[in-house]
Amino acid sequence: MSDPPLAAPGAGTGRSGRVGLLVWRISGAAGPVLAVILALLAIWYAATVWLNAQWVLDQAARADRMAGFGDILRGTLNQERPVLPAPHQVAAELWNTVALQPVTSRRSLVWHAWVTLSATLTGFGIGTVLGIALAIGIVHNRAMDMSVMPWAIASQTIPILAIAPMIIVVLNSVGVQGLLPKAIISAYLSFFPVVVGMVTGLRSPDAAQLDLMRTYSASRAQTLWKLRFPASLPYLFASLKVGVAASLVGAIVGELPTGAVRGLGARLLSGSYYGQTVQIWAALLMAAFCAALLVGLIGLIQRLTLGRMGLAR
Amino acid sequence: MSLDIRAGDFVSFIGPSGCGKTTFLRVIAGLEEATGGSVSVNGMTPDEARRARAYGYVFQAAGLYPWRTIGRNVKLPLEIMGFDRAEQDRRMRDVLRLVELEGFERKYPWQLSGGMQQRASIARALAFDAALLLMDEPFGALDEIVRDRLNEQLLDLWARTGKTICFVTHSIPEAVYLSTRIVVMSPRPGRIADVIDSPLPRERPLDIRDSAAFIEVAHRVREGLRAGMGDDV
Amino acid sequence: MSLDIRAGDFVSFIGPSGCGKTTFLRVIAGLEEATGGSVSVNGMTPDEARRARAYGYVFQAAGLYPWRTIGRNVKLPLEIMGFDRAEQDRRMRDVLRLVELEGFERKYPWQLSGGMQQRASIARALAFDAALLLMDEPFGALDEIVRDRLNEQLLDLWARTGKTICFVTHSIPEAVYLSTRIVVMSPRPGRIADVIDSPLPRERPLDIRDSAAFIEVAHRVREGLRAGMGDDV
Amino acid sequence: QDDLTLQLKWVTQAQFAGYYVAKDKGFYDEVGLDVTIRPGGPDIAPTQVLAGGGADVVVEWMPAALAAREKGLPLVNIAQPFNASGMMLTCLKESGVESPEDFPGRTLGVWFFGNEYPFLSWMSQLGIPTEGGADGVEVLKQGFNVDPLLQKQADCISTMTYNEYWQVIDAGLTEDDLVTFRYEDQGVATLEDGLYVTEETLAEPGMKDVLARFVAASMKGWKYAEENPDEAAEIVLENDETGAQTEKHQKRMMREVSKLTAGSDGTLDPAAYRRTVESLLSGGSDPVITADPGDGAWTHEITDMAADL
Amino acid sequence: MGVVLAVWLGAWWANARLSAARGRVPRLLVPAIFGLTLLVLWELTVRLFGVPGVILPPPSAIGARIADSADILWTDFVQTFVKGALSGYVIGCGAALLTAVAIDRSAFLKRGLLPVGNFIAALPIVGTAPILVMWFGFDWQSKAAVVVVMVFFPVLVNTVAGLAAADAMQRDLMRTYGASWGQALIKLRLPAAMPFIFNGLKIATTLALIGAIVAEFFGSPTRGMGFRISTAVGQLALDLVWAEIAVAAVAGSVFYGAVAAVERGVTFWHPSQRKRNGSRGG
Ligand SMILES: Nc1ncnc2c1ncn2[C@@H]1O[C@H](COP(=O)(O)OP(=O)(O)OP(=O)(O)O)[C@@H](O)[C@H]1O
Ligand SMILES: Nc1ncnc2c1ncn2[C@@H]1O[C@H](COP(=O)(O)OP(=O)(O)OP(=O)(O)O)[C@@H](O)[C@H]1O
Ligand SMILES: Cc1ncc(C[n+]2csc(CCO)c2C)c(N)n1
Ligand SMILES: [Mg+2]
Ligand SMILES: [Mg+2]
Repeated sequence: MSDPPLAAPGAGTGRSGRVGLLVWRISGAAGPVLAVILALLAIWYAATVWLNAQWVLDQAARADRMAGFGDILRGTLNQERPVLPAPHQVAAELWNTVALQPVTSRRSLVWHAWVTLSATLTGFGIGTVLGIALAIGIVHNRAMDMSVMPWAIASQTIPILAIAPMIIVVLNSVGVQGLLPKAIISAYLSFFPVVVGMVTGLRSPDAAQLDLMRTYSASRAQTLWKLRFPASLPYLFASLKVGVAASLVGAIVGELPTGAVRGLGARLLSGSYYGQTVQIWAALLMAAFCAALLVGLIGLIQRLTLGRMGLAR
Repeated sequence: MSLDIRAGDFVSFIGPSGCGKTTFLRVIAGLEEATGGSVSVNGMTPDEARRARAYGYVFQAAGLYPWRTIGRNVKLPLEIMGFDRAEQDRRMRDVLRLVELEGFERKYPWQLSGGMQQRASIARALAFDAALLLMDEPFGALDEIVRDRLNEQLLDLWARTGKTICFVTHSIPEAVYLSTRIVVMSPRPGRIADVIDSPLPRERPLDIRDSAAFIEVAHRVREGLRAGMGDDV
Repeated sequence: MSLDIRAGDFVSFIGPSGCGKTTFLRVIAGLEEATGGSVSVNGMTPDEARRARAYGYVFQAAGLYPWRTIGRNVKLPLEIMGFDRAEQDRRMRDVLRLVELEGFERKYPWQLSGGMQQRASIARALAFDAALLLMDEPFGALDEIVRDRLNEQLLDLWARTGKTICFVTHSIPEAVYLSTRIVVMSPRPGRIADVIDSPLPRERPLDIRDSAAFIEVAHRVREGLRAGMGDDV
Repeated sequence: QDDLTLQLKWVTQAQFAGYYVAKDKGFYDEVGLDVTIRPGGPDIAPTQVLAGGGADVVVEWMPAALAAREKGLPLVNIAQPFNASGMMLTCLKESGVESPEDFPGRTLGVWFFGNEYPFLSWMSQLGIPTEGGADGVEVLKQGFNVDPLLQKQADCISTMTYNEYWQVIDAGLTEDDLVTFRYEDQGVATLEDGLYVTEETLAEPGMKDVLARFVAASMKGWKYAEENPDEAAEIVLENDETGAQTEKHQKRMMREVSKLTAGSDGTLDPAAYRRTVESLLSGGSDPVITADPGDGAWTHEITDMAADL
Repeated sequence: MGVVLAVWLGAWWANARLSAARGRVPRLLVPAIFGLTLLVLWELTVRLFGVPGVILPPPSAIGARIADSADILWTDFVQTFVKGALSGYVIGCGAALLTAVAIDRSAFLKRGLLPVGNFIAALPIVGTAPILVMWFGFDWQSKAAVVVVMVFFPVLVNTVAGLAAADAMQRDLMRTYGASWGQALIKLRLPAAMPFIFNGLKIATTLALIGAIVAEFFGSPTRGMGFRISTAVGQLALDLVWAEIAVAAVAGSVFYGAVAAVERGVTFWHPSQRKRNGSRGG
């Protein structure tokens, strides 16, 4: 594929390793980020009123009343089943399910997040190892390059939600249950960005760098280990960021056909089933927090690793 | 096209851009196949010589691996060739002293100036002590002053170790100053236009460049180049 | 630091790597702010001069846009400055002839050799006919022969058009061959070590470089450089 | 102890209270069974799980079970704890729908994923095409909840007497705002929530005995749940791992479900079976099943054995 | 088992031989043989091990189903791909490009919007799809909305990165001409950003199709690929499910290939594209 590195959620964040610089950056970015968040909240509130107003008007009409603007405001911002819950409702729900529940409770969002994260991390691990292995094969074997790549692309056009239940059933029939089926679905989504990034990365050493290895008559393994692999690390990290986000989506998707009994996917679904939009939004935000956390974590590892390798300038 | 390089020679290749100097060096190194004719390096085919690790190659650009410190860049060939730890360290220190880079082994390439990087890459080629050195415009990117200094050091090294050196350049003074023989090449098809055996003594102070003998040789090289040129650029 | 450049002068800047030659040129061009002192270009601030499109700038590397053909690269400044179609075509053809690249206007930069690219970039700077030319090591990447040829052509152009040229180089012969004045710079802090007014006539055949006067000036430049150096690399 | 896995049709809720009660109260232990209960979900086809060997027994609606049988998966009904259907179509009164004659030109929300059969066969009996148009109905694949009705994206939606209907009520509409059509009342009811196994499972040696004990204990659970609805609902809540169910809703659901299981000892009523088959066969040009599955699709053997325990 | 292994090894050997050859034919033939091998293995496995058709139908049955149900597949394709995915793709990518240019003008927006944008991009589709169905109704509009949300940020992030891709010297050149922001954008920064933009556009193709299909799981009219898949699973019509998946895979690959072809045309000058013409083995 092409040279520009994959854009990861989080791509474009700086690579500075210096803590001081980091702090400076964060505080420097805080102003604009805060402003955008405030603007989003304002839009959110406006949308809450706008989207929920219909229901208030309908209710008023059913009761043969007229609804004034005050009624609409009051009626839209605290509905039990809003079309769009107001930010403070979501915040309250998050507070109730994160802070006020013991983390082992089934009503604790932290517990559900942990369930999802454990599947995500397992799947991400499998996907990463698989992706790197495939990439190494593709780079070293022309037959693999030509035959696997087009099908890897095709595999990603298959709607995962459609085959997830089948994967679960098939695994079930061979006795695999619990964490693993979810992890496999999550691996299916995360291996692709890793393959693409690693193939580009392993091919990134230029002809001169490869020639140097040839003048030493280095073996393939030595070339891989001492040249291709270190050279591919920046690409690897960029793809890992995409991959980990994809893994999380995979784990959530995988939770639906496993009975959706626990995990953020289950919360999304049961919220959706009972029309509890507040619960959906809380689970959604929690999922996004998890993704941000994972991507941030990889970014940190990236800074440390590349910093140690002198690649972070 | 045939050319006889004696052990202990310092041979320079000079010629217009695209005439095949780099290609020629790469064929000697077994990095590329000759299109015709045959090359032998001390009785081996280039490919055998490459496998036997019979030469050190300095590329046109420094080509240090950016994720390795200077010290570990120099150790790279030693690791690959399986030298033991202590020996790796000893040799690394030795060659870095040789190119006046002691104390920089912990730095990364990008923390050094271009000239220092180029010297580190020369140290890397010297580390495993091959009898043949192939150098492709190693000083091309440097300014005149630094270049002069490195030229002096290279001559010194050559005199002390008795290595055979093949050296590509596009600077006439550099070629004349360094070489025992100068191969002048002409473009399309890449041919040898002239082979000049230098009358200069082996011992060469920098101001030999203002001597009449030097200017005479330089003139001959320039003529050889111009003759091969036609109105090609 | 103050320096007076007369209209119609050919001023060369020479000095070790990192001494601030490029920076100096960029300040004149209004691409960078001077850290102290002031610069004026024909009575305008550099920034005003930039907006007035009072100069053409040739960068150290060719810097052609790879998605444009050579012809369209040369036309780029003309498009921006709003010349009409026919005029664009006419000027493009004229300057390409000047740098001996007629017939290549349909090629892409990466289909040309380094020397041709550099010439195209010079053509681009000439196309809109500014009175001041700023050139940063324009021939740095070229081999000696091509460089000689381009040096001759540049002198010719300068003599015919009476432009003012500021020229950065690290080659002593080049500086001496081309300039009416040579500014020798010393490193850290970037200072002017010497300003040499050339005694050479305006009309300069290539073999003027073997003349005594030439060697004398070159020697003075080399001394100026060495004095400023200390043991910096 | 014998192991047995039960795959539910839907998520953990009072709809399946009998099984949870039997497990929690030790009824399964008493008869020497170790039962694993697997909740379902919108993405789980119980019949497929059964085919894949992920479960021994499933809770499924009869139309889906018979359709699967036609697809080559030989399901057999071994017990029928629900003897009445809880399905209905709930319409907004303000939309003006008063009777099935008003359906043409309307937008109706329907569950798919194997749950569309009762609706389709009702419409074909009414002679209303489901492909839209002026004299047909516009069918929406209804998602998981009742929003389409609240947002007025549909005139009517599918609801269960014990579940979605009350969600509509909870959302703030009153019974007066709604018009409901129960499938039972329309004479198009099909059997829901039966227990099914494959013919192979049934033929396994010793399996009939296990199943009989399972059915007996499950029915005991159901009866207990009918008598102690609040306690049954609590048990269901304890087993809900999503932590999303509410007590109020489950207790109410339990009472509504009791009405559907009341009077059933688990024995399938062959007349009700025939009615379901007729209804599915009569689907006009596009019937749900094309051939009468005959009496191989059910058996009284297990319930008879259970009664003798 | 032996048969399966033998087929695999035989095909692999043929491919290894073929891929040593150069030219157009092996380029197409090798992946085709690989795919065919997979299909044959699939068929063999299903038959030899007696996998029930309601779990995994053999490719032959799927092929027969595709031939039988071509009209259904076509209606679904139009509903999901043409109406849902394509329109959402165009709107989403277009909006992302415009936003990227706006963000590029303002450093403030860039520092504020990008982190928040990355956060929003991490919202899982399973959660957003039901909400968007609730907002935009059951027909293709809500599917397009899901697609817009899915493709927006990958394209945005790539474009913003791309607009920063022109190197310092190329920018300085524009400054020496005293070029305006708009001139620099059109003549330098957009062309230089193209490789990045296309990277985003390519990622977006697979996202668009998946998004449109998945959104149908959460409410749809009675047609569309996602609708058909979920309904058919419930009916144990697994051959129809796989027929839809096959259509999705082919449509997705063709879509990806089309964008990649446009990319080759637009960014012909980029080294990664140029390398392809000169043949150099890895
Ligand atoms: N005698 C030759 N045999 C085969 N190929 C040749 C020959 N001469 C030149 N070439 C071709 O010319 C091209 C340029 O050659 P090369 O890179 O060796 O030039 P060079 O002399 O090193 O130029 P530069 O001074 O710019 O480095 C190569 O692609 C090479 O294949
Ligand atoms: N007088 C000065 N004022 C401000 N900055 C200076 C000065 N001299 C040098 N510098 C700094 O030194 C660095 C290198 O300068 P510059 O790139 O101009 O060197 P150069 O002479 O062009 O070197 P080269 O020959 O390698 O191109 C720049 O980062 C510049 O900021
Ligand atoms: C996507 C979806 N498919 C089917 C049903 C129907 N369903 C399965 S079990 C059951 C009992 C009542 O809750 C009902 C109604 C649904 N709700 N959502
Ligand atoms: Mg070369
Ligand atoms: Mg410079």
